[in-house]
Amino acid sequence: MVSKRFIAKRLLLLGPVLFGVATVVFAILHLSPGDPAIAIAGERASQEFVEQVRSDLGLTDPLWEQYVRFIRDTATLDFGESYQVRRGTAVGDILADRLPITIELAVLGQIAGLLFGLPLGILSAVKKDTLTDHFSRVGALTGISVPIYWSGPLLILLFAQVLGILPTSGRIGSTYFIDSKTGFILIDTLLAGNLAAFQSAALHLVMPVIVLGVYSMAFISRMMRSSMLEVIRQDYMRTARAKGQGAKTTVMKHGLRNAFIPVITIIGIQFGSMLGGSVLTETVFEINGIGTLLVSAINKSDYPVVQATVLVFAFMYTIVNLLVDITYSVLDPRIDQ
Amino acid sequence: MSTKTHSSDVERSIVDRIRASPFLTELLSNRIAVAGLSLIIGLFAVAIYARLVYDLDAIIATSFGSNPTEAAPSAQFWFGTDGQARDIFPRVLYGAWYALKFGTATVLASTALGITAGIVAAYYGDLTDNVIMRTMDVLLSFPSLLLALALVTIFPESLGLWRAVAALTLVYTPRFARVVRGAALKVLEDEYIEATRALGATDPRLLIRHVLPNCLAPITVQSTLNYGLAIIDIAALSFLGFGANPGDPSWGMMLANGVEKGLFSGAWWWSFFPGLFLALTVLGFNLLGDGMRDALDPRMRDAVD
Amino acid sequence: MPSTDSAVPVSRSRIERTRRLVIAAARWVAIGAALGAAISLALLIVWTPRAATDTAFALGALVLGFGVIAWSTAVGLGQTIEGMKAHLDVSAGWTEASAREAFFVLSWTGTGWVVAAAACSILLGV
Amino acid sequence: MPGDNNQVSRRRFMKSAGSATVVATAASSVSGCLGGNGSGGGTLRYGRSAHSKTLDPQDTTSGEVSKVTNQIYDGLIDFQPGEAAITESLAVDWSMEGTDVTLELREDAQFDDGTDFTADDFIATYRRFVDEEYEYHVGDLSSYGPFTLGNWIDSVEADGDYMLNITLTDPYAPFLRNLAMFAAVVLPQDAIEGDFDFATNANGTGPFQLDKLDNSNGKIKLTPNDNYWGDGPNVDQLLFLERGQNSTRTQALIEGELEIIDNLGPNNIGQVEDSDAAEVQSGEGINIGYMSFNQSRVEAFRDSRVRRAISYAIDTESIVSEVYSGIAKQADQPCPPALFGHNDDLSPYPHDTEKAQSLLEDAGYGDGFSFDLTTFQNARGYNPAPMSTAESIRTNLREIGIEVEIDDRQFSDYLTYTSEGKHDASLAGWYTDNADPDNFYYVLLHPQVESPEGQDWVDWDTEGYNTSNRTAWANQEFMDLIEDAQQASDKDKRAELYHEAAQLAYDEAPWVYIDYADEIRGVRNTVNNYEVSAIGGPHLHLVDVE
Repeated sequence: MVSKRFIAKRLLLLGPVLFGVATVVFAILHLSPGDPAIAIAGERASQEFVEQVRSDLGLTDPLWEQYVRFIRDTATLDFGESYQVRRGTAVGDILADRLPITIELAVLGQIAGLLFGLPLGILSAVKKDTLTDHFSRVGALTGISVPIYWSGPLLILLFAQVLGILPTSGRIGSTYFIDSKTGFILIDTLLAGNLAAFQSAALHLVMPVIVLGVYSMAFISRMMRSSMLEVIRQDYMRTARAKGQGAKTTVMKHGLRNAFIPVITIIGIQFGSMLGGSVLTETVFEINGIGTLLVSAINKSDYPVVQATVLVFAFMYTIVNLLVDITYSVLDPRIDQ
Repeated sequence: MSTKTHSSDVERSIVDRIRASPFLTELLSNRIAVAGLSLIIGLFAVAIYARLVYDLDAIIATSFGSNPTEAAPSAQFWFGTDGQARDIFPRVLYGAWYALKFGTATVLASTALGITAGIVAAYYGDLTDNVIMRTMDVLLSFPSLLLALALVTIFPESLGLWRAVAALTLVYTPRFARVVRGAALKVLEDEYIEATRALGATDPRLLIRHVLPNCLAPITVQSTLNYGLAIIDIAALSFLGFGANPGDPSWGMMLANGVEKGLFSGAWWWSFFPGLFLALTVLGFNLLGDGMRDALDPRMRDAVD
Repeated sequence: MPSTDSAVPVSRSRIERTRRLVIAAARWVAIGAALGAAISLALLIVWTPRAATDTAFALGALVLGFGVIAWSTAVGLGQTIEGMKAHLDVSAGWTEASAREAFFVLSWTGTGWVVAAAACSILLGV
Repeated sequence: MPGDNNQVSRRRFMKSAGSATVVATAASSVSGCLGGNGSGGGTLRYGRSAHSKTLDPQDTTSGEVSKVTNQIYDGLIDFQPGEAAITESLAVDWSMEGTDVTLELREDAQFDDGTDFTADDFIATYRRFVDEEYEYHVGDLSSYGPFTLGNWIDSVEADGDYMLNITLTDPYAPFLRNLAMFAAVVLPQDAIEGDFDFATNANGTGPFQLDKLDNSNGKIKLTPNDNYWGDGPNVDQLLFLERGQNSTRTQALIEGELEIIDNLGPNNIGQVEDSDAAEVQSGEGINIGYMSFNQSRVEAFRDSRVRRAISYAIDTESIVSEVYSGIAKQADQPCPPALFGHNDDLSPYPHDTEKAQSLLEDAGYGDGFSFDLTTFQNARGYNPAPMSTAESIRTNLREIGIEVEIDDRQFSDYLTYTSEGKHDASLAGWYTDNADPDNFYYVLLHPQVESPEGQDWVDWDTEGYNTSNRTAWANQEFMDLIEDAQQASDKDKRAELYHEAAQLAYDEAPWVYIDYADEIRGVRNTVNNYEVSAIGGPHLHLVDVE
């Protein structure tokens, strides 16, 4: 089982991890071209005004001074103010708005992926080399081969424009103004007791979740299949079969638990690509999550937002991996922490 | 023993080896891999055909006046025309050449870097090994598209698609480095190398000569899978605005333009055909890669009776 | 080579170990500082002092940040990554101790580097 | 023929759009999407490409922000709906003599919170915007501060509660128009000097007041201001909704999720036209799209024959009719036709490859040359398809032996690059700030430094150079005309000077004049009294929804 000490150690290490990530992001941003001052000042600004903005932002200081200031502020959880997105607003507030949106999407996508990917992988393994197997494997491979930015718009065309049964984009119908308590729209609409709004939000989530889910389903079913095959191959399974139990029971009883273990690791890694995938999904479906925030901030050289967003990604990623490790050790007591 | 016999012996042994090669037989009996292979062969054929037959400048040039704008597919324009009145068909075919060109560049560059890193790590061992390989591990632990997005900003915009190639090369290198290092370590453990080493032959070229043949198969699988990934990721970066130049017959660019400008106003063909070719290409590489992995992995072969 | 072996409870050897660590760290900081200064000066040939020292600093920060991330990942995720790699069929002889050592080097080199670049920037009166 | 094929595609589309509308209506009635109309009120939903970054009119130059703040705040002066002319708002009468401006203010205006509007509110507004001595100075957030008021105003005095005396530093003809700009709207003194967050909150004398601001979904809800002094509003609520992509925004309009949309691309026009539920409304824009020759960088561009050759070679007619689908007019001079500074006697350079070739030969460039054309990637109002424009230019210029390399950039990077003068040539454009010809001629073509003896261009790095002039053109004759027109108070005199300047700019061709884009909106049939405004507005308080 997982010791408290193990968890504490891992949480403590978050500090250095985030320090490192912050440093790397800072370095990359300042190595890349792009001038936030001019982006802020706009096309009408005079040269002096741009200079003025540049010095107001502290961009005229030597880089090491900017770095020291940045690390000091970040250490006190002060991410500064955005240059572009609602300038003057703390980046922390913006992230608090945007983060739940992406988490909601990624979690639902992951759940959808698991729901379809696991059975598909098991089926494929049990019926290895049959037509079912070929179909599900090719299906899974097709799932990761079709780009989200092609399948997404085609889905919109079909379900929103031609059939008209699903909304095109966004998160909720335009007339609903739901107070953001948790930031998760499904929960907020329920808390507000507004079922019509909940329905609208749920309908808006269908297509993005499908698109993300297909992507993760493909990975999960592939992993599940090979993991399952390996377990089936193992000696004790042969022994179990020799003892005369039905093949099906054998598979279920002995196989599943062992086969799940590597798949759980995959979920951790997958969460990362879900976040990556959410950048594209959010762009296609016009969802103001953290992915679209990051892309627009990169385009506008909005340093504080890029820095904070990447830190948040790193934080989530580390935490998810910690959770995966805990689950892992619960499932597989052989691993001694 | 005459020379003749000797050479025919060699010939026979090569043929035998190919016949007996469990990898190739396995691969060719794997329907999924064969399907992938046919798709890719088709792609290469299309790419070469397009490269030989079409003139790039003519494909990029706008054709107002001579062609209709946004015309639906017809006998004259098989895939229709786009907003610049360009015939989409040759553009999509040429896109295959682009995909292969930039995909190949990405895969070759990351393979080369990966081989170098892997061999250097294995050869020098100790600290060098650790620094290189752990760096690779860390790079590997970032979501690849996000990492590419961060890296792509470092390169100047004027590089166009090469910018995406450069970023993705860095993203993919670790995968190759790991494979190569593993194989290299095995070779280093070989008694033969021990012996040559004892004789004072510490030339890294020696290592390359022995390591490369050994890890050719895993490198090929990795390259195949990364080929597909590279093509789809280059297109994704173009879609997000970090890539191709306007008018370039790159599938990602055509797709982005077609979705943005044509898809919902009825001109579905503008984005549909580039998207279809992109998806089929990536599918081809994924099918082949998957089949190869199966064929390579002895554990999978006798899994279930 | 600095040892980062952690299971030595005797206080005498702990002092000894700390001493060795500090010496090793100092060495890598010195090497990093040399690198940082050299790169700052090299870039001066083509760029203004400001651009040269800024770029040198950013490159050093890249090394430092990378080293720290990797060090903490190695310390914290050692076992996980090992397990993961075994299952993902890419196992490559990971050991926590060696990884820590590698990133010990990177981190301290990076530290020396950024400090040297900052010092150059001050000396050049940027 | 192109037209025929367009027809086919549009008809095909009509079919699917028709069925979509039916189902969408059914779906929305299920989820209760449609606002209740009937009791003279209803909901007006305005769809746009981007959400407001702030609600503070003094912290932005963004048109997206002004669309919303113009509903909540009033300026002293306003633009007439659909026209470039100015009209009364919080000021009911005014006069300008030399540097003295006197304004008589409205006595019946109140802010949302019920406090009365007085002259002191304007003074506080002015000081917050540009007076660094003022405790509540907003800081140098927007370059509009100096541009709108700061550069011109010497002092502002209140004469009682309802009279304002403004003294200018120099005679400046466009000044009253600056008072009508969105950035000069009046904020309440109490709020300025109190603890009021103008970025997320609002308190104005305008027809609407802020009800809800939802940044995570890009939505803003306004409700009528009961204290409003003028007519309207005629709806119960006004929503500003973000729909980033032109295609989905257009679709939402057709399906009845939005009443008005702006920023339509050329491809969306047909989509709206084919719909039974909505129509395209357009108005004459006050903007220009052009290609600038950077004379400081490229020697060939210093010869006006080369510039004219390129102007002849580029087929702007096709660009306007094909690339922009006819939502723009061909341009022929810096100032758009909506303004009095436009010279009607000029007509666009015709597409004439032979003439272009012979001009090039005269200039000694018969064998051609090559240059980079820097452009931004995403559509802007004056250039609905920048990449395609660049492609057309490349194709056209190849015909006369000039090789063009397209250098496309993200907008902010494009701005940095071109403002530093690193471009050979660039696609560029301008929307008016205050609908005065000065805003085109002086801002975009006057170098604002001395013209060197014997040449009509300046080095980009000249101290004080006006980098908004992306051409490095410094023609003394032109500069004199523009300076005189800026100071002259008589409108006819100004028009005459500008017409002369237009002729000169036409002959010398420092730009390739590409287009004046129309202002295009998609409007549902249920909307009445909506007028497309190229400047000011939108005047949504006059609109009603059936």
